Amino acid sequence: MDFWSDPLKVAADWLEGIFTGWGMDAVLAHVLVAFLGVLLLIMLLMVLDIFLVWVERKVVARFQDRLGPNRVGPFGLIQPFADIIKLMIKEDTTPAGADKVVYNLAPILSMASVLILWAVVPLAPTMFGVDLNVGVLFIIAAGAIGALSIIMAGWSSDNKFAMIGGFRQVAVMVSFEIPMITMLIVPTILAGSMHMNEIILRQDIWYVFLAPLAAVIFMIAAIAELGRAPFDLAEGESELVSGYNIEYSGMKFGMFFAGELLHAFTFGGFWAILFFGGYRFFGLEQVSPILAIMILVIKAMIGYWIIMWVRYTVMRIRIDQMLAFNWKFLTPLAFAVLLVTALMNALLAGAPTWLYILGMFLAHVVTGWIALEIARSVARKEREQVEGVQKTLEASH
Amino acid sequence: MTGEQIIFLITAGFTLGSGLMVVTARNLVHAALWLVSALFGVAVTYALLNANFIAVVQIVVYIGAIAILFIFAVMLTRRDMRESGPQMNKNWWSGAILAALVFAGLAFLLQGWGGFSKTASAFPSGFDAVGELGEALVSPDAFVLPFEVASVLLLAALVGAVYLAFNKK
Amino acid sequence: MIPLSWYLILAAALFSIGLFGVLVRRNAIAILLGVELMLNAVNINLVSFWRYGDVTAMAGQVFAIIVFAVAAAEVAVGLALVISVYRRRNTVIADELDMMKW
Amino acid sequence: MTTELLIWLIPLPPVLAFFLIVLFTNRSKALSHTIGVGAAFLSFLAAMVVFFRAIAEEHLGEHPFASSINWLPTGETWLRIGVLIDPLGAAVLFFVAITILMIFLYSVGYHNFGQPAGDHDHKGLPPHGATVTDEHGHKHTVPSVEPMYSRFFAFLGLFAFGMYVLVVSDNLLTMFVGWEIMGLCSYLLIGFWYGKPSARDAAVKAFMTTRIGDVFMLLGIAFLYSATGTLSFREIFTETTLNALASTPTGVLGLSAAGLIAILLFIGTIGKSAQWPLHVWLPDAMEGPTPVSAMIHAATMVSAGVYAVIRMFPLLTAGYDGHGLTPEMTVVAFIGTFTAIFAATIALAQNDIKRVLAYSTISQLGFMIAALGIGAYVAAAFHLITHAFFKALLFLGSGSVIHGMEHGVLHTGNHKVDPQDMFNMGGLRKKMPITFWTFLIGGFALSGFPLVTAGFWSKDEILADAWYHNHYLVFGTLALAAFLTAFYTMRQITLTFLGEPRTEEAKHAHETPWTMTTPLVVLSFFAITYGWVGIPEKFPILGPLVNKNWFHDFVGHTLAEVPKAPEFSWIPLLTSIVVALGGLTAGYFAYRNVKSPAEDKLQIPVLKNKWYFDELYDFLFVKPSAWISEVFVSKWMDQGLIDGILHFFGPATGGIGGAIRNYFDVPVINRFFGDGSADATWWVGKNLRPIQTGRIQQYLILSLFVLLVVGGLLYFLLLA
Repeated sequence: MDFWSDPLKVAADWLEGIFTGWGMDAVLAHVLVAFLGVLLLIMLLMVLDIFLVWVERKVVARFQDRLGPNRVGPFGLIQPFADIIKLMIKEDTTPAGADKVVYNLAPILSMASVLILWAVVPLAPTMFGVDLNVGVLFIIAAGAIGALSIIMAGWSSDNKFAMIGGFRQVAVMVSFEIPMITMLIVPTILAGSMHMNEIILRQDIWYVFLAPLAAVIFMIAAIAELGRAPFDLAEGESELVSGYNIEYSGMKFGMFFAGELLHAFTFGGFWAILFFGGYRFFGLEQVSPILAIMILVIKAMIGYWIIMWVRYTVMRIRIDQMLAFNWKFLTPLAFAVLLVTALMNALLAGAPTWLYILGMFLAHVVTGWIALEIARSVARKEREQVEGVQKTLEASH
Repeated sequence: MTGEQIIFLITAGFTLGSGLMVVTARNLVHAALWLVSALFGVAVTYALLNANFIAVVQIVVYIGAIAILFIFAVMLTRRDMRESGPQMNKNWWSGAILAALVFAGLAFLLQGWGGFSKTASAFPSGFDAVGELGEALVSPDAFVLPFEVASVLLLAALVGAVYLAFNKK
Repeated sequence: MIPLSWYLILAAALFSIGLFGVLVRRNAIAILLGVELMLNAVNINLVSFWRYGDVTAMAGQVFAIIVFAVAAAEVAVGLALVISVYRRRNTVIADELDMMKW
Repeated sequence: MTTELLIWLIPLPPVLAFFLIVLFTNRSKALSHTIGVGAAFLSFLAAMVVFFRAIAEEHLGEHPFASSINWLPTGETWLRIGVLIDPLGAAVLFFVAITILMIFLYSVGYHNFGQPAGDHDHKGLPPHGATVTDEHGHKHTVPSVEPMYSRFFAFLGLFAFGMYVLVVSDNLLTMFVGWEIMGLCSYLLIGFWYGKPSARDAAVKAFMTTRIGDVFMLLGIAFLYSATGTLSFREIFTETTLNALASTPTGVLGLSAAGLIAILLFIGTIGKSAQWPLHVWLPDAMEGPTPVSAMIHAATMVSAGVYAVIRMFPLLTAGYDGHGLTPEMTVVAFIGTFTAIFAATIALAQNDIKRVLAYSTISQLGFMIAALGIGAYVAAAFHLITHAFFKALLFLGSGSVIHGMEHGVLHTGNHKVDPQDMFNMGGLRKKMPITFWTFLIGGFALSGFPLVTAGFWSKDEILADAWYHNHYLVFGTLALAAFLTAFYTMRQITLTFLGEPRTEEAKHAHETPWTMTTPLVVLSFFAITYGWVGIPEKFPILGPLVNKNWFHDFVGHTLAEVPKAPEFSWIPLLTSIVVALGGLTAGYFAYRNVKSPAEDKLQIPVLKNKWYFDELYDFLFVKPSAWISEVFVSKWMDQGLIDGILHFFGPATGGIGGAIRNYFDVPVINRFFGDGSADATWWVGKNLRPIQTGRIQQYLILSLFVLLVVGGLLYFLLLA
């Protein structure tokens, strides 16, 4: 087998051969190799994570018309390593009233909930951890563990700010999970499968063109799930300070921080996989798996960049606005989109491809337009109400 | 003893240990977290039974929603956690005896059943359990009615819960 | 291979543990925790009967799903009740909620 | 859409309109009448499509449009209902659809749509007018809109539904259903202004009187069903069935089964079509709004009675060999002829413009019944249709006149003046030209003005039939009735329109709005032209022009054996021309200068009081039944006998009850069983109370314990 067409398989076979050659049991060797593979993936992700810190800082600097890190190394590239060293040598404090086991478990779970996501990410046509037949649901399941880690961190810190911050964050995560899971069903319907790899293979036309509204809603829900601006209410300088991770310092804080960054990047990746064809790009993925991985990473980066773009340009909103936005607008809209998609999919099942694409696209555009019109009229009414009150107040003076 | 059996035993031990901690932990938050680990063990059990969908749903529903809800509820009633007082009532010994009796009775009944030590048959080739489950849930010949009734029940329960917990001022 | 009996015994044990929690815990929320354990024990049974019976008959898994729905409903209503009681009586200890006697 | 399906759909829009208006749009007048008129228009369209498809069909008589469905299981067989359009049905459907649509349209104007609400109008009373102030500050009294406007259209819709059902039915049962729906609607509509005692009484009278006929009709239907096992026209009117019925004797008056059934059904018609002796309700029914009079009492409902007899014609003539009438036919002919002359005499002496028309209607219906009685099937159908057109026209015209007069009354403010009394009118031709000309056309058609009007052709055909079949008595009486008809018609026209206005109100009468005049014009068109479809083949000059008697040819094919057209004869033709022209001329000259009722020579009491029939019925039926109910049943039976018996039982039962109470109930039941068991329950409860701790977990433990014990025992004792 040619190494370049499937390097991982070749390497794994080679390693297994060596292990069995040492007289090891075949099953044990297989498990060991798989374990090594997972380790490799995690290492790569961690390295990527370090790189992401630099990307984030550099990008935010450009958004804010600054230069960003530029002292350590060329373009400040070595800056993250300096940060890590700083985090490592910082004193690792634990509050006196903290629940020690839970307190220490929380950052690990937080990081793990992100890393576990990569088990189902297809990196290249032949490279994936497991091709789970419920891969799409797995994303939500891992998110549940993330929510658990946050509530654990908030509770165990024995700090009111941390607890309130954790509560808020979890409330948002649980709420926005609903539109998100609903929008995950849209690619499932279109592809007719919950295998991640299958969804990619079926995307001869990117699903963003079939279901643009679903892609947008998924992105909004993902940003809320990540707890990033404009939905970053877990932290607030004047009210909660840093939120659930207020008592954490040193590398434990670093794990939360790195976990968040990697999480954002991962969701960029999922966005790319579910709506932008994953590793596919005009057949280039067939040339070499390396190329496929690069395509996926570039697409994920673009998604990540959009998340950052939103974060640094949109104002944050209050928690009541956010929850109202979710329950009164996004969730009903998500259900409507799901219904419309399922209906159109059934109606256009026998139609020619161009009609299918056009019908799907138009249905989404129309649904979105109607939703916006409804939202606009509601907003107008509310504004009139508020302004009316103000006017009567002014008149009474 | 095969690898699968080892994994099962570890999982079962983990699940039952966590379950015991759930009912004995003094700190209610700990009890809820132990519940999470017990439920996680159950999810692994489902995975061992090749029921992937059920396993993932177990994590999504139980850990993602129910456990979180429990923790919220514990914290909302925090004044009354009373870690100092006894966590079990006076009749704990009769409860323990009854639980043991129930287990003994169940075990006794089960070992007398013919299919007790059945082994699993292999899946038919090309069998798609998730697809079959989806078909069964929405097929009029199968379970669409119970499924819809369950969703209506869930909706009614959620509305009722909101109404109950709503702070009427 | 794992025989069916292992799963059934696991489920029975989990059920008994949950039952113990329901019978003896003083805190109402802890009682609900016990109920969750019992429901999960039932689900293990349902899924294992699916796996060890005719796998093409999906009744076991379907019922497991319905148990999920029922459990979610039970938790939502149960916890709402507990919170509501807590607001009025300022306690969640089951023994102290004994208004319904003679 | 197939014609059969379309026929099913014809009755549907009006009933939908009824429910829509009653349930939803009652508050909006504009919406209600839009729905009502729209529904009438939809039915009209469907009916016209069906009609034109029917006349385009070659052999409609042999193969009518028909479809039917199983409706009610009756034991092992089904009662089938269905629709049927044969030539007769098509012809009737044509005029029914047109007149119903016209009357709906007319009602919009008649109830003053668009006018302001009245100053002190009440529901259940006619509108009294509203005061408006124009831009110059002058106050005017103008007509006000009917307060129950929407309800009127709802009732009209239901009525139209009943009529369409009756026309399209292929069996007696659904026909009877339509018949009864119309009976109900006529009650509702006559009593529409239920605030007026006279309207209330008239509604009850109409309902009760027609009910007498309906009961007999139901008896006839039941008899027919038991004799033949079917109610479908097409199954009854087969030769074998009819022969069997005609040859089955019954014990009643020597009639055959066919004859008895025909008589029973005919009694229903007597009630519905207001034939003597059940004619008394129709003149009183003029209390209702005028569109109602036109709809119920001219165009549709009373025609339905005649239509029923025409439908049942094969039954009526079963056993008739063309020579010598059968007994049932004699009865029919006698009643028709007598009613025709009898009602015409009463009409001579009436002063109310609508009552004249009412008696005229009764008289004309008598013509049709008489025609059926002598076997002139086609002539009866022909006269039915032409009469529906010109009588609806006359009624609507009279409504227009009354409306115009009310305008004058509102202007002068003198509410004592009766706007319906013809002696208060005069000279209205200049005030209301459209009404005048259309009314004149209708009146001439009614009189049978030769050659141009529809009434001439149809009436002439009846007379010709009577002559041809040698029924000279019928012929003579009908000719006299026709003369009287022309006479009172001209009297009416002269008093109303000609001469000079006799009152201030008549001077200020006003032409009515377009919604009222349009139906007049449309109907007057048919009042003239419809006669031309039935010109006899042998008629001099005109006969060869039209080539054949189209109507006779078309409708005649409804019957299995096409009836022969009467031979042409100069005697009946000249008779009808002479009586029509003579009556008209005599009427004009007799009333040219009459100014007040006192000068009217014909106001003799016996005619004025309608031959005292109301008084007779009052004495014969109303008084005795009042006596029976008030004195005999109430005083003697109820209070005397039944109460007496009860007064004996009361104390006796009381005594027995007291004894049981004292010696059995109190000591045994109360003390021992009652108190004893209560004490026992109380004692047990007191001692078991500590178990009820109110603690859920203790309950659980207890119940689980019991479950385990019982379950274990059951398992080991029963299974092991």
